[in-house]
Amino acid sequence: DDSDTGGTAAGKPFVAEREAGIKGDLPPEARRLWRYDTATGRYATVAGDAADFRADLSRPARSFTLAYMDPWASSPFAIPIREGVEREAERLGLRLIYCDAAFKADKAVECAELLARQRPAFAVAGNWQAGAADALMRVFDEARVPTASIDVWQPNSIFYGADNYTSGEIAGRAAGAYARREWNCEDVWLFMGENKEEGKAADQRLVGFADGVQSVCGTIDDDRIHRQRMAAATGDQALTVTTDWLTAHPQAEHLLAVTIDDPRAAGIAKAIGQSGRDGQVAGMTCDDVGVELTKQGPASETNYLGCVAFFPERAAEYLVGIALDVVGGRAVPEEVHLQHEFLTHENIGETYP
Amino acid sequence: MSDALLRLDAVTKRFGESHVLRGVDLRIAPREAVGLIGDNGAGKSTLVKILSGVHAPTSGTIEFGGRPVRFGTPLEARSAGIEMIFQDLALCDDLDAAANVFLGREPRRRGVAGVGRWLDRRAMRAQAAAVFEQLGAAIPVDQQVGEMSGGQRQLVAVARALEFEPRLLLMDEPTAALSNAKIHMLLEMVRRLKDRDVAVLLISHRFTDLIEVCDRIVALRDGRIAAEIAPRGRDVAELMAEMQEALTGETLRAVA
Amino acid sequence: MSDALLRLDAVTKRFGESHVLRGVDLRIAPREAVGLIGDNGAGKSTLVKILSGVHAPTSGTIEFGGRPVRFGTPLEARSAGIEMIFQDLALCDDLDAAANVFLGREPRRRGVAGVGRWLDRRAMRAQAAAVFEQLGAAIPVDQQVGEMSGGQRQLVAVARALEFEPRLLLMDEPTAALSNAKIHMLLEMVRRLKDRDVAVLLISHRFTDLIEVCDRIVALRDGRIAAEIAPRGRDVAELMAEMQEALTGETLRAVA
Amino acid sequence: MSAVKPTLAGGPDTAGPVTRRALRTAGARLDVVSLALIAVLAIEIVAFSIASPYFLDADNFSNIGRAMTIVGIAAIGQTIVIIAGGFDLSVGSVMAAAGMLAAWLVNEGLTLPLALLAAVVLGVGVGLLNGAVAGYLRINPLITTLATLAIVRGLAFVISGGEAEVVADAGFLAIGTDSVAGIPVVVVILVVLFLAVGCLMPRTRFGRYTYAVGSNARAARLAGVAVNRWRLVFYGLSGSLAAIAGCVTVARTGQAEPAANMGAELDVITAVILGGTSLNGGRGRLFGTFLGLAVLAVLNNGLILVGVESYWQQVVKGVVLLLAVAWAELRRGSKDEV
Amino acid sequence: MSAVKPTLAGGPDTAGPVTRRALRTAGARLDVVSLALIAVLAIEIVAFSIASPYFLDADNFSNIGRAMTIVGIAAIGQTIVIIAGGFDLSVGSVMAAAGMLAAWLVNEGLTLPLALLAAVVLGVGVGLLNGAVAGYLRINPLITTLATLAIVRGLAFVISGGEAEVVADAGFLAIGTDSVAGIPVVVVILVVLFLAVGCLMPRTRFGRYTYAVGSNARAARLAGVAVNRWRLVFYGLSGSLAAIAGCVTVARTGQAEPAANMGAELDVITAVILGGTSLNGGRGRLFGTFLGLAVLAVLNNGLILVGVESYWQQVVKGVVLLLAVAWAELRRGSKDEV
Ligand SMILES: Nc1ncnc2c1ncn2[C@@H]1O[C@H](COP(=O)(O)OP(=O)(O)OP(=O)(O)O)[C@@H](O)[C@H]1O
Ligand SMILES: Nc1ncnc2c1ncn2[C@@H]1O[C@H](COP(=O)(O)OP(=O)(O)OP(=O)(O)O)[C@@H](O)[C@H]1O
Ligand SMILES: [Mg+2]
Ligand SMILES: [Mg+2]
Repeated sequence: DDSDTGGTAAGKPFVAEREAGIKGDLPPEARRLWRYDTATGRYATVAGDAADFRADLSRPARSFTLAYMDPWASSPFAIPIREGVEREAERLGLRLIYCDAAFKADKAVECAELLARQRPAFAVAGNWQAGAADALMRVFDEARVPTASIDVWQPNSIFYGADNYTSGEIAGRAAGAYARREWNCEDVWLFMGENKEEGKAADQRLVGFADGVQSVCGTIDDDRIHRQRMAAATGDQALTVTTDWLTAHPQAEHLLAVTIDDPRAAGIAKAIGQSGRDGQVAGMTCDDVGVELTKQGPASETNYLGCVAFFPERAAEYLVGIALDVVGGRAVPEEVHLQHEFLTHENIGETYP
Repeated sequence: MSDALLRLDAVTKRFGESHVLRGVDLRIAPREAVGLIGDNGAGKSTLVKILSGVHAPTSGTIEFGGRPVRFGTPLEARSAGIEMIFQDLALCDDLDAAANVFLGREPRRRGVAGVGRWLDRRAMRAQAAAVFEQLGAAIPVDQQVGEMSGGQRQLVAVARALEFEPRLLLMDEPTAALSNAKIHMLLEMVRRLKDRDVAVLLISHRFTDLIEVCDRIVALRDGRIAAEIAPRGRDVAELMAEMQEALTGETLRAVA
Repeated sequence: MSDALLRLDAVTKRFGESHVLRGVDLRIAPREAVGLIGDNGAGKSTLVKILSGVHAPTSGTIEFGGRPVRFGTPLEARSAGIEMIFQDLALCDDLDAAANVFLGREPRRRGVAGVGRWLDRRAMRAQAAAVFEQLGAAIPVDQQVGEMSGGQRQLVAVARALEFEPRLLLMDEPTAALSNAKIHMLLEMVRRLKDRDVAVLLISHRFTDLIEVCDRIVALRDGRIAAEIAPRGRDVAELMAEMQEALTGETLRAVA
Repeated sequence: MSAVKPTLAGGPDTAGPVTRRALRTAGARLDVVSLALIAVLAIEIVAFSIASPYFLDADNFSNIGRAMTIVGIAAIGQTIVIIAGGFDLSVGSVMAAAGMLAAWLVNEGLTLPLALLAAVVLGVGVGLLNGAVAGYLRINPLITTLATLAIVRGLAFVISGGEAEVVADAGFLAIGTDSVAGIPVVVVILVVLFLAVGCLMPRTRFGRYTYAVGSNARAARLAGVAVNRWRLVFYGLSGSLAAIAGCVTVARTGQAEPAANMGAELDVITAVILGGTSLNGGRGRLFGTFLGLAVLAVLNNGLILVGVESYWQQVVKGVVLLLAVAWAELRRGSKDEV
Repeated sequence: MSAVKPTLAGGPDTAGPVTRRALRTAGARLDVVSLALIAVLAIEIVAFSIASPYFLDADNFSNIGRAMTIVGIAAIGQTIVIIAGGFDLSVGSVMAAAGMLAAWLVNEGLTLPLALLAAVVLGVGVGLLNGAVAGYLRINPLITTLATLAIVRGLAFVISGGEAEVVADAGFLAIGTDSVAGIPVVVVILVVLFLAVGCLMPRTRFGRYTYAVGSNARAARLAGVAVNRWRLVFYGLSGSLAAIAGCVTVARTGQAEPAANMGAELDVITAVILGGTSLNGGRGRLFGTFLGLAVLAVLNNGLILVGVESYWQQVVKGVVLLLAVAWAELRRGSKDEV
């Protein structure tokens, strides 16, 4: 294992290109339209253009039960999704049932069993443990409950969510632009806070980031790319371990950093600032910490370049929209991706006033 | 006896369904030393534990110093002037001898610059050493009690009760682990306490100890006070036989 | 005495810098009952704990049954045939009396369908009840030891040692918490054990107990065996004075 | 000197009838905790039946049973270890490591029974290590198992490279999904294990020494019990059961990941302590643990069915935990003073 | 009957000189743990100095100090609680809740001292609740604080709606970033708190009763110590120190989140036990805790500086933890038999 160097052998340039045909990461033209067949309990491909899909959020003729399986209630990113689903369900007069998978595989299966038992017309099967996908989808399939998934591809389930690689790449490009502007792309080091426990999808954000930076600044030597484990999804540990790493790498003059979410990014930014080093961190998801820090700006003071917006607060419009369509017997695309955008101190006010 | 220091009327105690005390009546006058005998498991310890606030009686009344009392905690009994030496000693093994002697009643002095109240460790050590000397035992006051011999531990428990002059001293087999020399010193101290107006209730299986210091000896049997003996000026062998009889309810032959 | 069952030569024991035993020489013959006296803290318990494999001696040699031994654990001493009643009893409070008596040596029988070996609980209860009866104590064999009175606990510890006939029985103040009746029964049992070839080392502060059963009484002072007394056929009062002297090294006046 | 000798041979003393009855109280005392838990369980069931139409459903009871299994299997071993005065924090890590080993071996083509056996051997190994360190080296079991928790989890990550192992073996998955006579296989496994160990406890030296070592390890050693060797047995058992729990996790979720079952040790210990086992050792019963598990599982299930918000669920669980234990304790206290 | 009476008034017995020396050993015995930890610390420092040119740097020692503060402040209170025979698992939750409260109040415009005071009051409140439940209701402290852990964390989520609070108040942030004479303010806070409580321990009833209650709560109660009232003090102190640690977290990271400091209780307890405090109560020292903290912090720091792969770090930490404790225990054991 060589996770220190992000999957390449020592000495070689960092190459981590997006793979083609990855489920949950299909390009728009490869996405097909699906319709749920209640008799078989499976989605079947139908003719039509997936690109035309628009969620229809009008009140359904008959109310139904919507199950929402929360991938991780404590995650700052999942909170606005849940709140949005609750809001939409209430507005549309749907009966909402809920279960928190707590980012645990066994809990996810348990939730699937509990929710399926209550015979919902549709389930948002939010689960970030990719390996548990088969087990929990079997439960929903047996109960003939159509589902959509959040951020992790699951079999016989509509994928909705982030474009993880792309989001990383967007951040990487923004960071690369900063590097070209401020440092002429000289002596650039990449520092990435990772946590394998959070799965491959999250990992794609880091791969995308490295590719994004290199697309602007050219190849960065492998020994200048460091992956640092940050297990706890909080700022405190990120601050300490980043400080220690910086101490051990005084030669890392220009630092571009990224990690999986905003709280950890905030910790990295603090560490860069406190150590008096020259560097920027790009946040991911733009949760309340990310938005707040980006607003605080400017980046030259906070070392917080900005964040890639995942718009979790809008997720419900899509998810509930998909539910309405599927329950209404309409066809929907097998993958629905949201549009990412890099928000900076200068432009964040337009999105999050 | 309306001027009794302690007065128990029909005190009973049950543990679950087991009736340990079935109606104990007992009076102790000020300055009086009363011996309490009884077979193993007769309920002697249970009785004194009620008096020291460890157990609540199931029924019955207790008067102390002329007024009815019902001690909820050992602290209440202690504040009322009842000191107790427990059969299992009840020591903190990790503390040293001096700390155990003064536990719960540490002398204190003003702290640095008159702020706060700090433990007067020197006073505790000196006073504890003095009590041990009176008992004829050279116990190092700063040795941890957990490392001491059985007899040394008992002496620490005894010293704790003697250090503070109570109105009533309850002693539950205080001499069990002591050598003769120490027992002698201890009984000597009990006698001196009596002279200073302390009443004593002494539990022991050693009849000679009781005969030596007690004004009166009572026997607990079948959960009641079954007999009372006044030892003053009587023949020891005869007394011993009488006590043994009181204890078992059977007449005994003295053995060669 | 080359045919001694137990033979100690120059056994010493230090705890850190404290020299508790400074060179103990002792022999015990088969069938012999030896009494061990000494002031509180003299090192009696330390000595028998060395013999039962609890402590390792700092130096010196121990022979048992004619060959040199060095017990690393209580189990080794027990297997060699040495049984011990500890001064602090060493009982498991959460187990009942029968379980404590047989702890470490539970009788077992074939399990269901002859598979495995299951505890023979009925046998344990019956045998434990029999020993208690021999001691004159009606202790319920299935009461938790933690709820028992001080004397009842001591009887359980005694019963444990008596249930298995060892070659050498070490008794560390086994009568301290017992009533006279129980003490009498206990000493009676010791005498019977002797008749069945068990050697006994009995520690006690109660001189009368020792005089009653011991062939020889030794006194531990200043970490050495300081005196030896043969009580057989001698006047009790005189013996008591002699023992007290052996204990303290001072000549004593007998008191009225 | 004149000594006095009574003629009491074999005569009963005053304590006889008294203590015989005290015993029954002692027996009843343990039951007080169980009774309180049964009452809490009854209250939960009634309340949730009223609040949710889906609760009183045979299928839902299967759900509850399935949800109990992983924590439950590990709780059997933990109960033993805690009664014996120990502590095993490493169970969560052992679950993950053993699950990964079994999954990997099955994926490599080994037969399922051998793969499961290997996982159990791994669990026993970690358990023996725990027992040896806590016993022979006299190291606090909390520290010991905290260290093996970190070591085992770390190695699971190192060896797997942090990657999950997805299991496709039908037999393995069937363990997690199949039912026998309507009862999920995993529930059968749980109940069988509970009954087996529960049956050994009062009837074997193993069971007796569990209580003896926990009650007073020094006294047990002085009585000739090979305390440290028995500790190997206790921790080894806990490790092997944790390994089984880990395999059940894999069977249920279809994946083995190094991060699985993180923090499971707390759930396990909660159930054990709620069941009335004393952390001071020497006291406790497997039946209590089973009730503790059931109380927690029904609560989890019911709160979800009723739709209590997930943050509130934590709060409610904490409060119920406190109330249940407080109630048992108060009832026990009042019994003491009857 | 003829009794025998000696003429020994006040005469010394044989035990005198013997036990006086035994005492010195007893004193030395505690130090054995500290000495072992100091040796481990020295080994770590030498090894990391050789392995990394950046280790022996004044700034790096500031880093290490800063990294110690959060766990360290909470560890002071935890040491007290554990010596007193208790356990406080709620510290991580209290840190998060108190930090959020302070951050929210400051953002609402309250002055910094008042906001911090409110946070400490919250911590004391939870501590008093823990102490009351564990003491008066006689509920196992592990269960008690496991319940409050869940309740407090749950409420932090409920009240905040899961949202983080970013702090902009310069004074608040300065606590986390400023230095006095080259020493970080947070390190000064840590050291002052250690010295203050450490100074009280041997000199006050508070300190003495900490040991007495932990050594034998029953004996202490029988001696007239108001054990349950003192438990309020112990747990209240632990709560207040956890609250301070929570505020330090906010000052250092500039954000208060309901998920902060999750699992911190394990780090805290690890440091305390590593420092030689006995989980059975009655034994332990603050100085040992400080050394335990230092050993862990230097290890964390050094492993990163040396570039040990992150998964291996866990393994190495577990092994070092075991070795350190085993060494201390072996040295103590050999002392016993000199
Ligand atoms: N907490 C308790 N629960 C149940 N039974 C108890 C409890 N405490 C004491 N007993 C029982 O009450 C009876 C009396 O016990 P107690 O300790 O008062 O006897 P004692 O007269 O002091 O005996 P000894 O001379 O052996 O010390 C005993 O049979 C004992 O088993
Ligand atoms: N583990 C230990 N550590 C240090 N000192 C000890 C230890 N055990 C015993 N001692 C000391 O050794 C001396 C002898 O103790 P021991 O228990 O052998 O005395 P003893 O003769 O049995 O006294 P007693 O008649 O009071 O039971 C005492 O001074 C005691 O304090
Ligand atoms: Mg008694
Ligand atoms: Mg002794």
